[in-house]
This record gives sequence, C-alpha cells and structure tokens, in this order.
Amino acid sequence: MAIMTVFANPHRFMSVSRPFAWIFTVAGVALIGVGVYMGLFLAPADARQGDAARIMFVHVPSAWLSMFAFAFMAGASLVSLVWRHALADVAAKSAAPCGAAFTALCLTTGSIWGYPIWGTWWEWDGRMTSVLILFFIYLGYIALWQAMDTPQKASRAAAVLCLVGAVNLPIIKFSVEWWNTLHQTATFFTGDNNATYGFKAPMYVVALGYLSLFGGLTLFNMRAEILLTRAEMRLQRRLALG
Amino acid sequence: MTNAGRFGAVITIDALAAQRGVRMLFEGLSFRVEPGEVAELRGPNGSGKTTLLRIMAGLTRPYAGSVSIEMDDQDAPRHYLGHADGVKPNETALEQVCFWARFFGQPEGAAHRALERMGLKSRARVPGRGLSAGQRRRLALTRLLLDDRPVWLLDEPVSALDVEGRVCVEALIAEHASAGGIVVAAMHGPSLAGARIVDLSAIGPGGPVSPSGARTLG
Amino acid sequence: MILSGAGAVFVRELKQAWSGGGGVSLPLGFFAGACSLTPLSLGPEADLLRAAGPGVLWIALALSSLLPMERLFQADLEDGTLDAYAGSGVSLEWIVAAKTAAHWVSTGLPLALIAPVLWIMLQGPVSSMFQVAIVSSIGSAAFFFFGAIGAALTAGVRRGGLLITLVALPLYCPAMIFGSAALYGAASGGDWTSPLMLTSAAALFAIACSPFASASALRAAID
Amino acid sequence: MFDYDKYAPYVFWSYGIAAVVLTGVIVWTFVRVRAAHRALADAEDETVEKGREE
Repeated sequence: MAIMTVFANPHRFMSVSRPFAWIFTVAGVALIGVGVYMGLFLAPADARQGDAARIMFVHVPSAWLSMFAFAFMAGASLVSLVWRHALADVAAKSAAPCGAAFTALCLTTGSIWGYPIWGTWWEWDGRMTSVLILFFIYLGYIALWQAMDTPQKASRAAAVLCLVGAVNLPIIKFSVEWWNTLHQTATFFTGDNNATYGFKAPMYVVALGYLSLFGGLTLFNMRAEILLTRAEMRLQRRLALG
Repeated sequence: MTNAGRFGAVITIDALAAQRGVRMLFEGLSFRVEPGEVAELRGPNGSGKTTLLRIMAGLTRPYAGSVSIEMDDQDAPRHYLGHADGVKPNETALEQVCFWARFFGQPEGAAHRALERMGLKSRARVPGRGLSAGQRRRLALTRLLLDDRPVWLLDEPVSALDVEGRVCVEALIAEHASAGGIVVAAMHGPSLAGARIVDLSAIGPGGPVSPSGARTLG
Repeated sequence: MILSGAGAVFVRELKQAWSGGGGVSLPLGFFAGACSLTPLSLGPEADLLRAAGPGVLWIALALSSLLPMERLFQADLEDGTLDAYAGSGVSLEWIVAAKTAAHWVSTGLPLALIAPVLWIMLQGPVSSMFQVAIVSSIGSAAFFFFGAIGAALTAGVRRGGLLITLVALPLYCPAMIFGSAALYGAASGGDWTSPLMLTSAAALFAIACSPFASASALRAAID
Repeated sequence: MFDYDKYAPYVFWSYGIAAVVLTGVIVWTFVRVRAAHRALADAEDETVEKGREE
C-alpha cells in the first residue's frame, strides 16, 4: 500500500523515485555480473548439451522478463483505463522498450543456442514462435504510441491494445503449441540430471538481476517521460497564457 | 417563465471543469436549465463551448464536476448536433434521412416530413457531395425532428445557413421550448429569441491546469 | 431502440458497400491477384503448388481482409457520423458490431466465395471446394472482427494502414494456424473438422471481444 | 578456464549480444533522461527570460 501512495501522485513519485531507480539499476547490473560469473565459471557443463547449456543462463531469464514486462504493462493499462491515472500510462509506456529489448534478447540467444543443439538457426518451435509474436505485439504497441498526435488519445488506444494482446496471448500460445507439437518440453525443471542447484542458481541470480534492471530502467524512463511532459507543458503554457 | 409541457427534463451542471492541453477551458461552471428554457452558450473561439456541449452529450469526460440531465429520475434522451454534419457524400439526402429515421425506430413518413420541414424536399435525390454547406447543415438538423427527445444540444446550429434557414431553425427551437423541451446551443452572431445567455468568457478562461491533480503530470 | 439503431447501421453499411465505389471489388481483386502471382514465383509444377496452395490461399485471404480495414471507422470519424452515433444513446458496441458484421457480409463472404476458384487454380482437389468455402467464410469472420480492433485503434491516425497490419497480425495467429490446418486437411482428405471447430472458436472469440475493444478505442478517438 | 570446446563461440556470442543489448538499453535510457532534463531546463529558462522582458 505504501508503494501505491507514492504512485498515486506524480509529484511524490518524482521526489521519491530517483534513488530507487539508481539502486535497482546498479543492483541489477551487479546481480547480472554475479550470475554471469557463476554461469561461466562455477556451473558445471550440462551432461547432454555440454557447455552450450550455459547460454540458458542469459536466455531463459530474458524469456521470463519478456512475459513479466508485458504482464506489468497490461496491469498498468488496466489501471489507466479504469482509474484514468496518468502515472499508469507513463508506467506502461516506459516498460515497453525494455520489455521489447528482453524479448529481442530472448530470440537472438535462443537462436544461437539452437544452432549447435538443433542444427538450425531458427526452428518454428512453439515457444520461439510465440515469443516472436510477443515481439510483434511489443512493436505494434510502441508504433501505436508514436503514431498518435495527442498523448491522451495514444494512452487510451495503447491501453486497449495492450489488454487485447494480453487476453489473446494465452490463446496465441496455445494455438502455436498445438500447431507445433514437436516443441521442446521444459527440460530444465523436470528434475533430471541437470536441474541441480549448481545449474539453477546462476539462472535465478541472472533473472533477479534482469528484474532489478528492468525496474530501475522503467523508473528512469518514467521520470524522463514525466520531465518531457512537463517541459512540453511549460512551453505550451507560455504560448497559451502569454 | 418555465413550462413543463410534454417533457420535464432538467439539466444540472455542478462545478464543472474542462481542460484542453495545458489550460483549463473553464472551472467551477454551475448552472441549471429548466424545462422550456433555451440556453445560449456564448464566448470567443476557444472558450470551451464545443467542449461543454460534448461533455453534456457524454462524448468527452470532464476534468472535474458533474453533469446530470434527468427526466423522472432517469437519464433523459438527448440529441447532439456537432460541428461536423455527419453527411455521407455518396448517399442521397433522402437516403440519409431515411437511415436516421430507421436508426431512431421511426417510420419512413417521418423522414419525408423532416426533409420538407427543413426545406430540402427539392434536393431529396441529390447525393451528399452535391449539397452546399448550408444544405448539409439542414440535412443534419433533420435528425432533431426524427426522434422526439427532450434535450437538444446544438453546436452552432445556424452556421452556414441563409436567412430562410435561420428563421426555420429559430422556429424549430421556439417550438421545442414551448413544448417543454430544453435547447442548449453554442452561438455566434445574433442571439436566439428569448434565450438565456451562459457566457463562458465571464467564467473563464481558467488558469493553467492545477499541477497537483492525479490526472496531470504537472 | 438499440436493435433498430444497429439494424439500420447494418443495412446502411451493406448498401454503401454494394453501391459501387470499388468497396468490395478491391479486396477481391487483391485476393485473386495475390493467389495468381504465387505460381509465377513458385513455378508452375503441380506438386509444389498442391503442397503450398492451401497456405498461400490462407495468407492471401488474411491480407485481403486487412486491405479494406483502414477506412472502416475512419470515414465516420472524419465526417462526424461517429459523433452522431456516439451521442445518440445507442450503445457504440452494438453499432460497431453492426458495422463490422455488415463489412464481413459485404466483403468477407465474397472473398470466401471466390476462394474455391482460386483453390482449383492452385491445384487443390475439386472434391474439397465446398470445404474450402466453409473454412474461408468462418476464417474471414475471425479476420474481419480482429481487424476491426486494429481499424478502431488506428482510426484517428493518418495513413494508419500499415499500423493496422502490425497491430492486427498477432491477433490473427490462431485463425491463421487452425484455418490453414483445416484447408490442408481438406486437401489431403484427412481430418478437417476439428481444426475447423478451433477456427470457429477463434471467430466466436473475435466476435465476442471485438465490439468492446473497438468501441472503447473509438470513444478515445472522439474524446 | 573457458574450455567450452566446440560450443565456445556460441556461448561467447550469446553473452556478447546480451551485453550489447542490455548496455544499449541502459545507455538509451540515460540519454533520454539527460535529454528530458535539458528540455525542461530550456523550457524553464525561456520562461525566466519572458518574465524579465515584461
């Protein structure tokens, strides 16, 4: 609830958010560094996939973040549509580039992992395909924001698109998996030889780092968005009121 | 003088505020319109007449305050006639009036009567693109006649109309008011007869948008 | 009142679509053209066309249904008709549903009717023409109703045609997958009814959610 | 150390791309924040000048 009251008022948000943005960003970078060190040096090579499995430490958390960021945007869009809260719009808009970046990261690292393991750079595997479609939804969302001439209209249209996308995402995922029943099942958590502590730990650390970085950058982007709006309003106010 | 007549709708506007961009168009606007009254919104361009009408029509949400348009404790039906006429270029005048008659659940006869009343009978077979600006305005005004609704919200109803058209519209408004209906019209130029003036320039323009509200980023 | 309003809009949109102006013939021409260009790029071998035909037909149908979307709400928004609808007291959801339904009847069904002809040209078996028409008409309903959401979201955007494509294509995935699966089933004489059921589910979902999403996007556009 | 036999290039490319993408987002964000601060400063600066003229 304490968080909600900070978010309820843009002015309080601006005065409180800066240290949090820094802490989250720095902690995120540090945690990613630790996780990468664990993944590259401490974790054992996988019995079946050998050292290629190390790619999973950066790949799997980015997939989690791509979905988490979209869920966050959908939540913010709902708040914006129901309570018409300006900060919720800013939050949804600011999370989009970061979410899109994690989605792109997930796609590229997945593709690089796929080549030595599956023997192909791109497989129309159920998961990769649905992440690709999620990436297109992100692009559409960002493009819609940019296409509208006033932020009020853009925010409502983008919120509707985000909610429609969120409702459709499970259906898209289901249909893509039905379409390609040959997709890999969740090997890494089925409890066989490689799901050991030494393998899981780096992944969790990197995921925590990604999450923290996402939080920090989203806060920074929200701050930038609010500052830009204020600058725009100052200019307009001078023109309108002399 | 008020006249309950057939209708009995009352408009109550309470502490209404609207913003456009960074400034308030008006703030703390309160007034009441009783049955049989004609309220004329006046004020220079940009004073918020159109926005006020759109808020009353339910198209735009206000920044603060409330509008209630009620009849027998229920939302009263209203006609909104905006700036744009909503005339289709490829449909004839008659087709468009017939469409709106069907839309409001009225028989086709109503459409013919409305066309005649607005002086468009001779233009019935002309497609929208062949009508002049004044004729398009008349065509839009026929919507008021197609469904009997207590509240009319008119945005510059006589713009582009010739003298004869203006007389015709003023007669419509007077008739509606004498039957107990309410007309709220944004106007420039000469006033409507017997209208009560709501001057938006006397209320506003409000100052800059208050930066403390949750709806603005300050 | 609601029903007379929505019914009047439905009839009006049908009349407008069929009263010339190229409203219907353009997507039909695009559909036929896209399907006829395919053999020119793939080569005329019957086996290859037989293998690729159902997929090509389906993607061409999806793109043809996006083509006329740009003007679906834009014209009404520009000339003030949408203001009149929204201020009339009839719920915008019903009006949007009526408009989209009329659009599907006037454009989607003709697309589905010429689909079997293009099917034959792409070396599909004549025996499954009927199935193709069924699958195409149901699939095009999903495409049109999902496309309407994109049209409503971009109604206020100048030259929003490409944006509609970007916004609507992710929504097309389920109908894309199940519809072409049904066509491949029909082509091979295999199971085509279960993917058809899933296509119908996608269409029903689109019909159920499109009016609400589109109406709320249009309310934002006129605000 | 770094003895990933035949998988070495794939692992390094993945981590390299991750580093590039994440650095890119971080840099982009900071550039944006700085631009926003500058825009606001400019807007307020001109307000001051305007006030002086009157």
